[in-house]
Amino acid sequence: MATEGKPPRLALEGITKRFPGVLANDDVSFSVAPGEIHALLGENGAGKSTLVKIIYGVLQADEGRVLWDGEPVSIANPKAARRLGIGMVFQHFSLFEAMTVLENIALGLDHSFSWRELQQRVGDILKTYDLPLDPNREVHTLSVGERQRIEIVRSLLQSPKLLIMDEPTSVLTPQEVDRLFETLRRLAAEGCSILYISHKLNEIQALCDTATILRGGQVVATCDPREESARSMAEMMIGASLRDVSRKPGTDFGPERLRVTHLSAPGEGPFGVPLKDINLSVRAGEVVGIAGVAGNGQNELLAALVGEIEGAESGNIFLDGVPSIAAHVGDRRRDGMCSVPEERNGHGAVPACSLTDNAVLTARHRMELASHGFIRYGAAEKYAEQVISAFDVKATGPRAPAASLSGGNLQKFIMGREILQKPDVLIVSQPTWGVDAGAAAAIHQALVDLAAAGSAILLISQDLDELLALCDRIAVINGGVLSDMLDVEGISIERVGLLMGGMHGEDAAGNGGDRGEPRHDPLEEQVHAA
Amino acid sequence: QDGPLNVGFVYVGPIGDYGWSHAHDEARKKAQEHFGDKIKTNYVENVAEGPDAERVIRQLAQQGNKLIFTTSFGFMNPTIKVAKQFPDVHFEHATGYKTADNVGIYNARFYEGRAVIGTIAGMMSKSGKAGYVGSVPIPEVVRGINAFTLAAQKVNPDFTTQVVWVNSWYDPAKEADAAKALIDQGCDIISQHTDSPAPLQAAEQRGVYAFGQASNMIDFAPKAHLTAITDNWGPYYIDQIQKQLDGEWAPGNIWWGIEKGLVGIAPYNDIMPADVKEAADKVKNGIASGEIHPFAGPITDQSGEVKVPEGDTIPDEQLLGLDWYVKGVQS
Amino acid sequence: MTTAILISIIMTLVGAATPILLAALGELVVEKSGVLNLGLEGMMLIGAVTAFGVTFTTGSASLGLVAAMAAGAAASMIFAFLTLTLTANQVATGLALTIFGIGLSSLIGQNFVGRTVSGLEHIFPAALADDPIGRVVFGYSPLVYLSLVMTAFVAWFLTRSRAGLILRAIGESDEAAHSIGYSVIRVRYLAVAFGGAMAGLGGAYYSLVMTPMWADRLTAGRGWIALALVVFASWRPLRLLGGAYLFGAVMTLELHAKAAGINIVPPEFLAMLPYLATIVVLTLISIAPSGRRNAAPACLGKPFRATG
Amino acid sequence: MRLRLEPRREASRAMLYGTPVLAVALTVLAGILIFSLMGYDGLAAIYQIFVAPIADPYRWQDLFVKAAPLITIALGLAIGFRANVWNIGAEGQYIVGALAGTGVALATWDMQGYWILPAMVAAGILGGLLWAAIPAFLKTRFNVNEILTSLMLTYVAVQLLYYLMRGPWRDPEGYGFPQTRLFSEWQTLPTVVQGTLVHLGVPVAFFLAIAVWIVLSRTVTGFQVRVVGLAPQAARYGGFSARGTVWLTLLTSGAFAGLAGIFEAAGPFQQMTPQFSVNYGFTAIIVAFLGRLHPLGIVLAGMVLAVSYVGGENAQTALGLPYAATGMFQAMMLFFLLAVDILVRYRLRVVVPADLSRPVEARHPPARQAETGAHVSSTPIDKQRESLSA
Ligand SMILES: Nc1ncnc2c1ncn2[C@@H]1O[C@H](COP(=O)(O)OP(=O)(O)OP(=O)(O)O)[C@@H](O)[C@H]1O
Ligand SMILES: Nc1ncnc2c1ncn2[C@@H]1O[C@H](COP(=O)(O)OP(=O)(O)OP(=O)(O)O)[C@@H](O)[C@H]1O
Ligand SMILES: [Mg+2]
Ligand SMILES: [Mg+2]
Repeated sequence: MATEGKPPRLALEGITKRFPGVLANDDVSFSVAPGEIHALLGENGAGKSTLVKIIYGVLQADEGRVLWDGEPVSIANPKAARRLGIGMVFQHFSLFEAMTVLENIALGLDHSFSWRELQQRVGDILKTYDLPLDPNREVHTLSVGERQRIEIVRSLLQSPKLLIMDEPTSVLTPQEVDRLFETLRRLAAEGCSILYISHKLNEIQALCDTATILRGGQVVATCDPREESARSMAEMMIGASLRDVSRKPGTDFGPERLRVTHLSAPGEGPFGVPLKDINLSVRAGEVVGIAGVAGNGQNELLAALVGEIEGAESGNIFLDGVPSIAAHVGDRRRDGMCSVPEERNGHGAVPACSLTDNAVLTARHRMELASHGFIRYGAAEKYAEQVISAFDVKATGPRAPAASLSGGNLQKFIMGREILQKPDVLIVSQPTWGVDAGAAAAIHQALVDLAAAGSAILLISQDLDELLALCDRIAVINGGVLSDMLDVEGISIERVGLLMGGMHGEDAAGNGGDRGEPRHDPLEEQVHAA
Repeated sequence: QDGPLNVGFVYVGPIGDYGWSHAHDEARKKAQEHFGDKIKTNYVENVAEGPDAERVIRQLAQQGNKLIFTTSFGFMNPTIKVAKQFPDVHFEHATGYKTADNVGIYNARFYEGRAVIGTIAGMMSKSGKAGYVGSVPIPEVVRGINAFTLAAQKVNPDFTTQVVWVNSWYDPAKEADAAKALIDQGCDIISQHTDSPAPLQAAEQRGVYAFGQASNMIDFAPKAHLTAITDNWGPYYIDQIQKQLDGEWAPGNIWWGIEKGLVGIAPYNDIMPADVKEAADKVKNGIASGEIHPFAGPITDQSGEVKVPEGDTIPDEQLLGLDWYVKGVQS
Repeated sequence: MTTAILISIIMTLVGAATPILLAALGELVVEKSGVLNLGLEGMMLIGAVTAFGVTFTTGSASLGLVAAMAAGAAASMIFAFLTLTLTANQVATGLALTIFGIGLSSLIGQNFVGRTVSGLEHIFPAALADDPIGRVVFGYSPLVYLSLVMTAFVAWFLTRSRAGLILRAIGESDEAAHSIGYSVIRVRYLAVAFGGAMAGLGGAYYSLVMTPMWADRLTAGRGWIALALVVFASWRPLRLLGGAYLFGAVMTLELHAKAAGINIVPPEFLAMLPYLATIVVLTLISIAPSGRRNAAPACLGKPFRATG
Repeated sequence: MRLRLEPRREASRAMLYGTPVLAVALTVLAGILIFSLMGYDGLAAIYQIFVAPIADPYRWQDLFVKAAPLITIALGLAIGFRANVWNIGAEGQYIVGALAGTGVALATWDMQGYWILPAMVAAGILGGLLWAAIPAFLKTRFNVNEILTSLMLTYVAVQLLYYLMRGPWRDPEGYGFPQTRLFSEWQTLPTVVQGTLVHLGVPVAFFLAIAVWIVLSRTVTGFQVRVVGLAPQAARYGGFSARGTVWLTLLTSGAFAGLAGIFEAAGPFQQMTPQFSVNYGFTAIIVAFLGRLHPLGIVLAGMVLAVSYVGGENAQTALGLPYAATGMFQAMMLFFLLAVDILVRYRLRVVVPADLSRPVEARHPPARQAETGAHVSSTPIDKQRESLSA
């Protein structure tokens, strides 16, 4: 796309960024031409957000440099970025709930202005780009799509030369997505470059001129998305760590251990996705996978199944045939349901506490680490030690604080803590996120062994490779709705990818097609609001 | 005798309150000055009434203070308790009623001073209505209100006193607001039984007369301040310390007033007409000589019932527990 | 009740309300930025003693006022450094600041006990305040007019100015404000300094206007009422003005009633009223579904540390 | 070049124990300096404040009696603070607890029996608990900020105390002074060490410290409090309810404050007076922080504060140091502690700001080249495709 002779609008050279224990960006270089719509692709944690935050001045790179119109620049803060003409729409919006749309827009601007003038200009932009938004509403009353429009208007007011969008569509309805794309195309036509982050490959194909693919913080490929298939790009994202998991495809499953019927639950937090009428069942010895792009209701599903929603869920959950929707977290655990959430720090484990304490956190019911209200620290420490040795956790011992473990080792500890409790049902979410290949293999093996021993496993993951290697059946979650189950044997990856991208109807004849856009059914929304 | 006599003082407030504790500390300084290096005075300020007081008193006793003045009613029980443990230490408790072999009590007949300023108020007030900023309705304060009113009624039989309780000994802002409220309601002279100069200042701002409390407060209200009842503990402290030095200390129960100089009247403001000064002096001297008793009958209470017939006076025992108001007091 | 008495009552309650209003205005701005400074009483005392001391030494009450603001702001910087830079607990630090202020003011004030100053000059010619109506309009201390101007200013600042918008945004979501490039810590420092200066001014009202003198603990706990007032007003400047006069009325009407010979409810129950009303208001704004605008700033009292 | 604070991965144990010592040391140094500047003998002042009360065995009883209510209240508060529940209204709970117990005492003043004192204590606990139940209810039901409600309720409690003392509960034989009768012998707390003032509340405070220590460190409840405070989401995952924790901690701290209140009334005071409120509830907040929210730390901190009170009185009589100076001194001690506290969670670093627009090669030429090379070769796209389809 680069216009011949002209320097690229933005060029990155060797950008590296480290967080304690994580190399988030590793020597990243690429460039974006004026008027180009450039996609940034990668799995969760690949470093996309970190990279664009560096471009926008929110974070500072440890190494590398940024060139703007061919000139090296130092972007000390977002203000400096905006001065250059860089606008950004965040993945997690930086909006102020108790303030009006107009106030929120004003906050994103660097110059003083008169309210009247601002109102005028916002009105113009809303009209020009055909964006429906009431400037005087307070943000907490707005839908997610409307909130995003605030961010877009904020950026457009600065007449940006580069607009960064971090997963702008992950929370939008298809209609909203269409509208957004129109806006973006118009902007690009006006010469504005766009750096576009998304997991939805079909969108990227529809919108972008170029795609840079990140994995583990590194650039692994640059391609023209229109010449690639969704599948080929997914392969590039997922990467090539071959896993030798010894799994014999089983057919002799035991009785149904987990059955979920008509489960609905509210979304958690402002960006949560409500669950709508989830039905599934897992038999003893079976591994069932839930695929889907992060942020489509996975967290809510895990919370609702485990009981963390504290009574806000409806429908029913049967554990070995016993209804347990009303049971508390602890009771469900005692009855044999264990779980591993996707976030390790602060959810799956208490970073400031020792591993022994973290063993007590969830294993006290089944492993009898507490009796008569007292914690049996001896037993707890022994259990923690057992987990450490069985799962080869690299730690100084059971008294090491969870925070001192590397991500992969903490994940192994958490997995081990749950698995050694011999749960009847294990629900795990993103078990190998940010975990190196060796640790991932160990975790996978443990899951397989657990299933072989007769447990039922529900595996929520974004990693298709992982799902395909481990699962007997797979369903895709999208927008809080679960697709029908697909047998892994003879599954079409393309189809799963499309389902993940939200394209239920097109080629998935008869299978989930009627669930194409369930969240726009007003009747259904009313039912769940009630 | 080796070294100076150690004398201890316990104050309920900070010496910077410019009221009760301040007056006691001024007296302590006078005594120190008087005796020079024959004595050494030690004080602890801001002592909360209750267990803290007991600790501080005991500490002073233990540190070798042979005579200890505890200067607030709330120190009574702690003083008695500590006195039991230190039989050879002498204690003087102000304003209480419990004594022991080594505990004397002392108090001042402030109501005598109230009678003097009541006389002035009765003559200086045009409306015949005085405002009285009261702290807490304990007998000490009730006596003052009654004496003030009775004296004023001697010169103006229709004289009334309007009391506003601020329920605090020391809250300048509230005292000032109370004084303002009284002035707003038509009182043209203000008396107070609280510790700060705030009511005086309010009177000065609003252009009415007022009286100082505990010490001469003329600096705070040069125009409003007619005179003040001053607490002169100095003579008593010097007296008792002298007795202690001479080995003659014995537990007493004194209730001194104008005659002994414990209660003083600050210099009159020049704006007071001569006849008022004269009348005030007459009452002052009459009280000092015993000719005049502020609580001489006939006295009727608020309901109009005659409490003290002509020719009688209220005896001291009853004065100590006085809990009713004379006619003309509105509270 | 005659007009004259009514006017006097109004003037007394305005007088009682003004120092609380001044201090609460400052605290309002501080809390709007997401910081809870419980050291109000301490800063007011430091302001009061400084105002008196400087006025007494230099003879200039205006200088005293400026010094009081500077001293209040300086005291607040101890709080700011501990809580903002070192992310110490705001509750504990605020309480410590109050203890500190009581001690420091008493120490400084030792030399000023029993002294007096002439206080603050009125700004309007006395002739204007001659008749009752004139008095109720022109008869106040300059600080009363200043408190009104400051109320208007704070109201304008918070709702109309860009800086106020940023300040509110930081109190609502420090993370979001940081991510779009505002310096959370710097803005909070400024807010806390402003709060300190206003608390100093409120304190100065006691030592220069209400009772032109210094005595220990001159403010007698009014700082806590000011704190309650901010909550009572649900963090809105104009309500703060109304609330201050309401609290002023509660504090002085009892005295007026008694001065008029009317005994209403026990005074202790009246004294509880501001605090009880504050709890009720706080509960109501938490219940009200549309109460977002009235609610406490979302980040109130939470420490913030920039990442990255 | 400037100083920068960097978060530590785990709290530093050395600093955890080291910082209180450092804070006290800094306070002592600053105290010597300030008192000397004020024209007093700085060293002697510090000696009087910090050493004299400990050096004199006769003073120990005072230290214990003064520290007991502070420790008792602070223990309760610390439980809440650990769970991020900010009860700062302990003063009110302390007063209402004492009032409830006094109510029992006044109702039974002409009775005899061993049951009276326990009944008073039970009423005291219940009073404090109920006063704390108000913010707990408002917090769990309507999500009302407990900092503000508990603070406001303190001033309501103070006025309630005044009302009862001046009105209904005034001693009918007390010359109109606003205070209750003295409690009878059946209503006063026994002393536990003959010939001293050390009353039952002192061993109870120490016993409670040990009990709280055990509960916090050994029981599931203590674990719950800790986890809810450190990581609320993990707590929920572990099966602990946030609401239940708010109730638990507020009621516990209220009960402790109420207990301290009735002990103080039935012990050192032996009656109820309007001067009962001496800010123990607020000072206890400081004690809790000085003690690092750890029961044993709180015992120590309570003793340190008691020492500073008693020592402050020493300094007044011995050196004429004004009372105000002691208050300032205590505040300073807390300031220093809060300031050095950061070293537990952060380390101090000297940093040289990097210039980002400068080409990186200039800084790390050899390392960069090597790394870049390695990455290129390790991520050939074709290889990944193969593996995926395999
Ligand atoms: N800030 C820190 N404070 C203390 N220890 C640290 C810190 N950073 C890293 N470590 C230690 O260094 C080791 C490596 O940590 P790191 O998170 O980099 O591992 P990793 O290579 O990413 O491993 P994994 O692939 O399992 O995530 C850990 O064992 C950890 O204890
Ligand atoms: N402030 C931070 N402190 C420590 N680690 C961080 C921080 N921010 C991000 N990381 C880590 O850096 C890595 C890259 O994160 P980043 O948010 O850039 O990923 P991403 O590609 O945007 O992922 P997603 O698709 O989930 O948005 C992750 O391992 C993440 O945990
Ligand atoms: Mg991201
Ligand atoms: Mg890692």
